[in-house]
Amino acid sequence: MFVYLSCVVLLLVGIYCVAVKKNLIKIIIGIGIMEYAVNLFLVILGYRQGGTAPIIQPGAANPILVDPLPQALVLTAIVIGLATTAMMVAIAMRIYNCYGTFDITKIRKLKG
Amino acid sequence: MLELNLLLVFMVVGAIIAVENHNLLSSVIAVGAVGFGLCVVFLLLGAPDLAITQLVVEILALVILIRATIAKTVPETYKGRELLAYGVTIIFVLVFGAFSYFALKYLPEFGAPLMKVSKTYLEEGLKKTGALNLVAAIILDFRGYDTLGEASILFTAVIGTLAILRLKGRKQEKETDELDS
Amino acid sequence: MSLIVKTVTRVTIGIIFLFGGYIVAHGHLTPGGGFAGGVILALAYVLYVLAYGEKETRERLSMKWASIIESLGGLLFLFLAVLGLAGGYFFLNVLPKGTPGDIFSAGIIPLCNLAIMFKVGAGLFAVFLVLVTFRVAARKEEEE
Amino acid sequence: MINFLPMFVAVPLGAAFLMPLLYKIDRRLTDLLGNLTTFYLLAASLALYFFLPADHLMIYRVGGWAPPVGIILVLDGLSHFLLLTVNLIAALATLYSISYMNLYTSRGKYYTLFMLMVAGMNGVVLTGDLFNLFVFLEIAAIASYALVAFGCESEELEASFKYLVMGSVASTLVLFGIALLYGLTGTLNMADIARSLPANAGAARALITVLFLMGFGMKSAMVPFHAWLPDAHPSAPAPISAMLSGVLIKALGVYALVRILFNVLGMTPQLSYILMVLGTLSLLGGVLLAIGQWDLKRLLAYHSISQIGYVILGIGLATPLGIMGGLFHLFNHALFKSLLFLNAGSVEYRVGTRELKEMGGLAKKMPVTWATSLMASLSISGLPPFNGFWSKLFIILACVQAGRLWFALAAVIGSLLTLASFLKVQKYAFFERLPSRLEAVKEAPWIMGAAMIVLAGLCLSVGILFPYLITFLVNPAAAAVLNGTGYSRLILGGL
Repeated sequence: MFVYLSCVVLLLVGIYCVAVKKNLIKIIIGIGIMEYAVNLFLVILGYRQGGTAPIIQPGAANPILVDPLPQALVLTAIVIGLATTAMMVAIAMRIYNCYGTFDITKIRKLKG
Repeated sequence: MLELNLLLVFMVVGAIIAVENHNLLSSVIAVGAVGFGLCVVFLLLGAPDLAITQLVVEILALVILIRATIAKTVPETYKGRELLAYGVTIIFVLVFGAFSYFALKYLPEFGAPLMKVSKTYLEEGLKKTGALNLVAAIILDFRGYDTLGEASILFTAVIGTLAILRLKGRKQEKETDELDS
Repeated sequence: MSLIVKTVTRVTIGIIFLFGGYIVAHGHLTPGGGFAGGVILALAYVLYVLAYGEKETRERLSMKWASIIESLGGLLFLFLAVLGLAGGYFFLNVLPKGTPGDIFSAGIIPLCNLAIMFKVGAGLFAVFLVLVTFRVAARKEEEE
Repeated sequence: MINFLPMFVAVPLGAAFLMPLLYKIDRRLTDLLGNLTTFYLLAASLALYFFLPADHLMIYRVGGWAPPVGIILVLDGLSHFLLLTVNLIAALATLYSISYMNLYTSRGKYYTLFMLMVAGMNGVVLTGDLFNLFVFLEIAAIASYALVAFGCESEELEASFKYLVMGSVASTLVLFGIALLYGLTGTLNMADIARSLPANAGAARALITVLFLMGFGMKSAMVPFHAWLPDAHPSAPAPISAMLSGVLIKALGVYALVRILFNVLGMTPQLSYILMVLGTLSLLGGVLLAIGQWDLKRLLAYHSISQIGYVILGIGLATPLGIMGGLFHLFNHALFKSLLFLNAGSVEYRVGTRELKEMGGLAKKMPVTWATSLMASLSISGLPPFNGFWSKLFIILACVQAGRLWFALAAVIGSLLTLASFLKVQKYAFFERLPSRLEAVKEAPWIMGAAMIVLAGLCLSVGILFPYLITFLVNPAAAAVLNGTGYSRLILGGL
């Protein structure tokens, strides 16, 4: 239970950061933390007591292997995270170039 | 698993530091520490594939983030905290946390997943695909279609980044007319 | 950057490349795979940019070629997927599986890893290069 | 023949990978490839109609793996309906882009991102696997973030950042929901999840529902989660606005939500009520915010929120008539909202502004744009004989039939307000006095005109021939939704 809950706490720290912080880089960091939390959660879901990595050693006795499917999913999720981070940094850099700041309270040109 | 719990606490603390720190560069470094913590957790939980990927991705993301923040040591401004936004967020976070406490009880115990589908992968993965690394067998054979999507996402992000960082987005008025007539 | 940094970089980049290639080639046997290997190759180029500057890197691998390699990697991956249609299904692993444990085994998996490596390596290199170039170009604009 | 199905994803992906190479040879080739691809997809999704078996169901095993071990593609009534909608609008939007993209640089990247977006949407609509749905959703979403910022002006970058942040939060919540489902059931196949979700897991089921509601609610811009849409949709180039408002929010938001709530988690009366309330809030909130706008595209964007509200209200009723009306409205909205955005684009192309106050008297100068926009305005306001009238009528009738009179009243009020705001658009943009500054304005290029005329013709003909459309297209889709968790038996059969 503790491990599951700590993932949720990590997710909530990320949500809090995105919702409250006023700095573009802080928002990027918040989203990064949320992604870590979900990736961690998936891998924890796939862990088996006393399990080893899901790589078969030819000839060796059959050990307990952990669930490989969540790992495959997380691999994809990591790539998606990298992709969004790259996009966000690119946009943030352009915005910095236009306004000279990362503070969203100063760059809000669009009306609500 | 004491070391796992310790690492989880370390990650949560690191994340809070990253969120609440007033210096951007320190925040970025703190979130990097969380990422490396995650990498060690992956190793502990029997996911070396993910550990390697997380490690290299973390390095790349850090390099990119540091390049974006360095030489722009604008301290965060804390004028005009919006109390409403704070209040709503904190209420949401508390409700969500409490709610998930009850929901997570229904999950199988930590360390005993259901493995409904994965049993097939473990038992027949090697025979059917010929790959010793079962994660590779899943991402490139059983669920290769996902990986095609994954590769396309990265491609999208690369093209998107290149598109966003063009120096000039719109053509000048004159060029339009020439092309149009 | 100083001469020491440049020399050390020149030596380490070779090792990094070798390691990246190893990770990719053994993706179906040991942890790693096309994605991790591709990022490692991109990181080698990032190191090169950091040590030698953006201009000199462009002479090694220009933006144009990075983009072409990326597209070709994507097309190769898609081709391998469509190749499965020969056996009746999209993404069917049609190639012979070989003996488990060999480098040339597991059918299309190593080839897919290779395609992903090209794609990811070239793509991330292009992203990094354009992020750096954008800063340079933006600074020039400010100075004018 | 069945190998047709993966081509809906593989062909646009291949076109996207080829595009940067072609751009280096000749930039006009990208126009050609883009249009060939989308028209091929349109033709294929129409042709699919003739190959469908009587029960409207096709299942494709990717890689030959049987579900739930591998990923399956599922083409049922609902998927086919969405597939046709997506590819129809995509084809007309690419046609329009040939001329319109003269305003922007770097055509190759534009078409690459466009193709990726189409591939992502087709993938979402066709997949039968929950994680695969997430992956393709992200392709379409990331392509759309980049396309919103395509002009690289400061407002566009800001809008895109806002969209990107909300979109990423939504995606993360969705992924968390998928992870919870995997933990509970040990499988990712949607039909298999529906079958093996434990019935007594009350709190977990509720948390998953809330996560999906928030995640897909953000993607479809329902009212409490709508903040990004009025910035993002107007900022994009006009054909992209048409795609975003016309199909993206539906394929990624409404479709995914409906598929998961109805076919995987199973509908409950409480959930149905929540959806109806959210729908009504969106339809009234969107239109009230729209009336005060003076930026043409922004006004249209607020109307998208409102029209999505109608769709959600209809589907939320969970009665046969309601679902049919909601889905029919989804199709109609795709037609007239993309037409309106294309109209706004051609006005912007010639006049160079989106401010209604700076326009006037364009009816004489741009007759095609005016005539088509008039038809679209009548259609969105729900006047007979246009298509919008029928679908709104069905939704209102369904509300009355279910005894939800207040919701019916809200739908009628929303429709009247829509009419008012479009009268304002017509008055300020196309009637009134022509400012002397705009004397030299010409009609939009013929390719743009052709795309608009086709859409306007579709609005009218769907309005007149609607019984056929409903029998052939909407009813099978509604049947798939109404089937509920019977979906799993249908897909997995005796497995």
